[in-house]
Amino acid sequence: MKEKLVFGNKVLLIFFLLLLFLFLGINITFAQEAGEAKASVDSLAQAPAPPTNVVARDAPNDNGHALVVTWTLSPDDGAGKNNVVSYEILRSDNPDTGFVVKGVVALGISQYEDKGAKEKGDKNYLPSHKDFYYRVRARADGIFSESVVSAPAYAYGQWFHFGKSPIFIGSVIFTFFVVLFINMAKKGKELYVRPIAGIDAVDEAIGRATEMGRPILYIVGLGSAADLGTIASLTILNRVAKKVAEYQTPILVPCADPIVMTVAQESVKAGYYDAGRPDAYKEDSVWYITSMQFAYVSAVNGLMLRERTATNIYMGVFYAESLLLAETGNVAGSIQISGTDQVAQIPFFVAATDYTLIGEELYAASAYLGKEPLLLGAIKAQDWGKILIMISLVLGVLAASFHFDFFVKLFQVKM
Amino acid sequence: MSSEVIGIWIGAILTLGIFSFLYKDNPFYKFSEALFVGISAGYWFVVTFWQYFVPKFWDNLSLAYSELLTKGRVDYHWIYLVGGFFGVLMLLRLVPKIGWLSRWSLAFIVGTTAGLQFTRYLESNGILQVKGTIMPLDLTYPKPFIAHTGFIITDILGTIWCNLLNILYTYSHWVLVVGTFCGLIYFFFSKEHKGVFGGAARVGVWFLMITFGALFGYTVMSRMSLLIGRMDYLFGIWLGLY
Amino acid sequence: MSFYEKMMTLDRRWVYLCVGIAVAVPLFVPFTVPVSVTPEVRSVYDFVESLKEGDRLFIAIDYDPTVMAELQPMSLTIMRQCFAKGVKLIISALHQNGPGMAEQLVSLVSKEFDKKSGVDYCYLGYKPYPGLTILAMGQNFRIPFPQDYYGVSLDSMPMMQGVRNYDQVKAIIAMEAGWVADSWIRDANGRYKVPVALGVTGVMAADYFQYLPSKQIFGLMGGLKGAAEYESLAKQKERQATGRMKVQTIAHIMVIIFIVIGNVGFFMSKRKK
Amino acid sequence: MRWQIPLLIVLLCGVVVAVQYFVPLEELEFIYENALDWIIITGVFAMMLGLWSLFRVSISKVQNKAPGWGYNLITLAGLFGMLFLGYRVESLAEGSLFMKLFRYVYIPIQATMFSLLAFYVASAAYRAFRARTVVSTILLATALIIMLRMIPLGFLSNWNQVLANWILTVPNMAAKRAIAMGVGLGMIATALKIVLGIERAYMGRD
Repeated sequence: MKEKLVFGNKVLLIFFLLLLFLFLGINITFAQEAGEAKASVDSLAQAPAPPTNVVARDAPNDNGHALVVTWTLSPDDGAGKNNVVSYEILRSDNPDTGFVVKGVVALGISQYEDKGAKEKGDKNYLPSHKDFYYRVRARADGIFSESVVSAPAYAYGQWFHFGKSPIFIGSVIFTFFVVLFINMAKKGKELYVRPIAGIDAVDEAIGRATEMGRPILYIVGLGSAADLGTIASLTILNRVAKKVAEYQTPILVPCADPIVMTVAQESVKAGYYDAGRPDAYKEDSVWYITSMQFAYVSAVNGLMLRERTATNIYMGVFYAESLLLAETGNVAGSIQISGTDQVAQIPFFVAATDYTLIGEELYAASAYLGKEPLLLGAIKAQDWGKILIMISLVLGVLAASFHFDFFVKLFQVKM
Repeated sequence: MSSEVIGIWIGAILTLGIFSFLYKDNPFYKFSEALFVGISAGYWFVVTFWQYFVPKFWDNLSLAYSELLTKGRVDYHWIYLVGGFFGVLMLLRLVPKIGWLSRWSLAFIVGTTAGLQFTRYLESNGILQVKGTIMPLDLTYPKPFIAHTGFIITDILGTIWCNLLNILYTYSHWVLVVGTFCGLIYFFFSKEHKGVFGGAARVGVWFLMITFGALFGYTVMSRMSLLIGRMDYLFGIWLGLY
Repeated sequence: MSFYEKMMTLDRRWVYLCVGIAVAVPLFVPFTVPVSVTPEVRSVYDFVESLKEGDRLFIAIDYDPTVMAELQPMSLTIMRQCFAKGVKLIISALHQNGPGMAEQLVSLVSKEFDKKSGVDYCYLGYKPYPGLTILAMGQNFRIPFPQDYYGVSLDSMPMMQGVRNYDQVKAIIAMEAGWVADSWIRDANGRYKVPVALGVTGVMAADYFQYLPSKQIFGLMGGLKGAAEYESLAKQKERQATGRMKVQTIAHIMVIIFIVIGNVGFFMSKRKK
Repeated sequence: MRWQIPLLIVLLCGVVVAVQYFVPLEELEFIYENALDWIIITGVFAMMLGLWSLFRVSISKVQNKAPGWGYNLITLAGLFGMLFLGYRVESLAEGSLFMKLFRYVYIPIQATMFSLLAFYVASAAYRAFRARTVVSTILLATALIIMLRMIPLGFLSNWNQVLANWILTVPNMAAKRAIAMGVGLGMIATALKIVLGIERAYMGRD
């Protein structure tokens, strides 16, 4: 197989540039003239003054099934008679009749997002491109007064979610880093990556298992193929399988997810293939037990003691079972190497295994073990991502200390 | 004897079977384990079949089919066939000659989730964490409750201790920012941990260790609660001792 | 192998055995472990103790059965303490899955003390939008709750005569499993200036200490430990949390003892070399 | 063909889903939501592969009379027993034999496996928490401070509580953030490598 990118980097850059233009080219402003809201005074004596200036407009950054209603607070909200408790928002598709309460907000709030369902069958369905009218009620203790009807407004979908701009910019920058460093790696530039203790131990541990003539146990964790930690683990498994094939040591990979099992089979098979011993691969060395957490653990624990595995490697996504596995491996006297991106489980791996890859080290390991320039390029991109984060932190903290809050706003994500 | 009583007895015996593993691996444990694996795999398959496969795949397709029969129109529910298509490709693994077609399914699952996770984690683990850490380096963090709680400050030791806690709380924002920064340096792979850089990475490790110790200590309580629950089952529900 | 080296390399089965004993034995042997009472729990207790007959207290039961083990003992103890003193209670349950559980609790305790609904206590029940409900009650309890949980009009209740809003209750003690706690602090205390104390789950406790020094809450009970502290102050007969806490304390002591044994062995055998 | 098509699928799926995150249009949302359903359906099909694997490994042990083959027989009995009892949707209702097996066999074993952690937490703490180096001393000290909260020490408990709260809200938070950012970078780099077709060990070789 040729190690060649199927799609050139230039194509990708152009693609992202196009997206960027799309994002800049869209006109975002859309406002509607507010209908003149006249205060209609309720006949009851204690009623609060009604809210005024009721304006409805399309909700931004959505799929076109929501409207935003704003109003000016009743003069009796927190002042005047000071008896407003809440506001009720009413909607109708007819300016004269058929108004129904769609939502309630507390006093002091002058905005409401009327979010409808997008499914036609839903009773809360709010169609796109259809005019709606709004009224807002100020409610006091057992009594209320209503604003005049707003001007019509309709909902429609947007082409870009501007609230997510920081994430968009972040992804463009990071993608640029990855493409850049991978290109540099392809051109043959040496990329230095510092030694990581847990990763170097993998070789040694495989060697020990070979000397003892006992199998190696590799646990991919409880994650599914949708978890990136599991994918990283499967890449590590590929490199481990290659070494294992070279040393001719048996490897056992019990799995807790059928899809992960099939991927693990491919991964191990590929390792044997890379080592030039495709015929030594045994299909039954990667098998499925069960997807239920503790049943899986009970079986693996039994396996460790009965097969007397010399080396246990735990890489990927782990939950409460981490310590159950690691302690049993300890009882069996195996050398244990672990790595997970689950913060809550790292302490138990640190306490009970010989080496632990902490968080990002798991992802670095998948590239580092193979020493493939393309994958090492990604580690460089991660480091540049960190540099960028650290610069933002320093600048942001300084700005915040001098009370310039614009910097925090750069990172403001609105959903 | 009611089925409930039999059930409790079975549960209790199996509970003891699992506990016996603490002493050493033995046939009693092996039996419980084998049964556990079989039952859990079967249970999981049945539940997934009825709760996902039937409503998501079967029901949607039969709806599409009945629409076709009764109204003669092709409605969008046929789109669920795509899922079935990838599913069947997956099963082709069992046929060695065309087993490579299952790669399409893997490609679909891994590709889709990679695209999904890319933006999700960029937001939750990147942008939002940075935003959370950007804070003014002022000293207004809520002070400890020494004044509030009426600590007895009678001796020198007490005074020192109170002042120490006060300092810790006063510089909370500094510690947070420095800790996050040094932690990031620890995860830096392009440079060896030497000199000033190595020193910062070392501080980062200290912070990591504080977190791991705290998490470990914090978890002990919930793990003990689990054991108390099992003891309740054995002594209370099964033997009825209290 | 020297004695100290043995201390370092105890067979794990001894550890298991000791943990098993530490958890099992306290379940049978009646003894008490002293609970050191923190000031934030004591201030809740002192406040409730200072109430006089006929005073009104508001109790919010905003949790569901999943966190009963931690929060129910607090609710139970405080309600008993109040009923014993003749304090009248107004009780709400603003967690979606909580009202049924809260009703059971209320009827259990009221039967014990032979208290009557509408005379000695008023169980309001549940309304959606907790934040809004809390604000509205600041104006008048009757806005969100014209009737109580059982459908009886608030106006017809003897104990609710002249009781309009938070102004007529001495304080709010809220048992919380989530963000509604913020609403009590921000809306009830912040806007209507009624004293608020919280009982929260163990995991939440650390987040709410910050409201103590600013007096936004006048007391805080955190998790099983907070409940056990309150029970030890109230000295009632039934102490659910204390029983559990006792086991936890012994188990934690056991773990710490083993850590100490390991370290003593480590240092002493190092010194010998 | 064997390589181009899967890599094209990866690229297409990855880009469409990532773009969908930024483009709230209904049409893209529709594709996205369906794609999630397709993954679930594919997963259910894959389940049969899992069961086949478990079945084959167990049955080959029974056939070869491998050591402990009797236990494999028990596993198979449990598996097929559950499959047989769960043949109709009513089996999932409370009170069926299927649910009774779940309740009286599965639940107790599951809870007991989980509770073994109480023992393991103690033995791991005993073995690992030694004040060998500065780093391991820090680990030991914080664990002790947090655990001591549960033990009555008179007025010392109050001080310890204040210190523990600080540890949980300040340094703990700092390190968690650093880990989260690192993991996030690793994850998005992995996702990119997958979508760009650089990372493809998961697809095996020919």
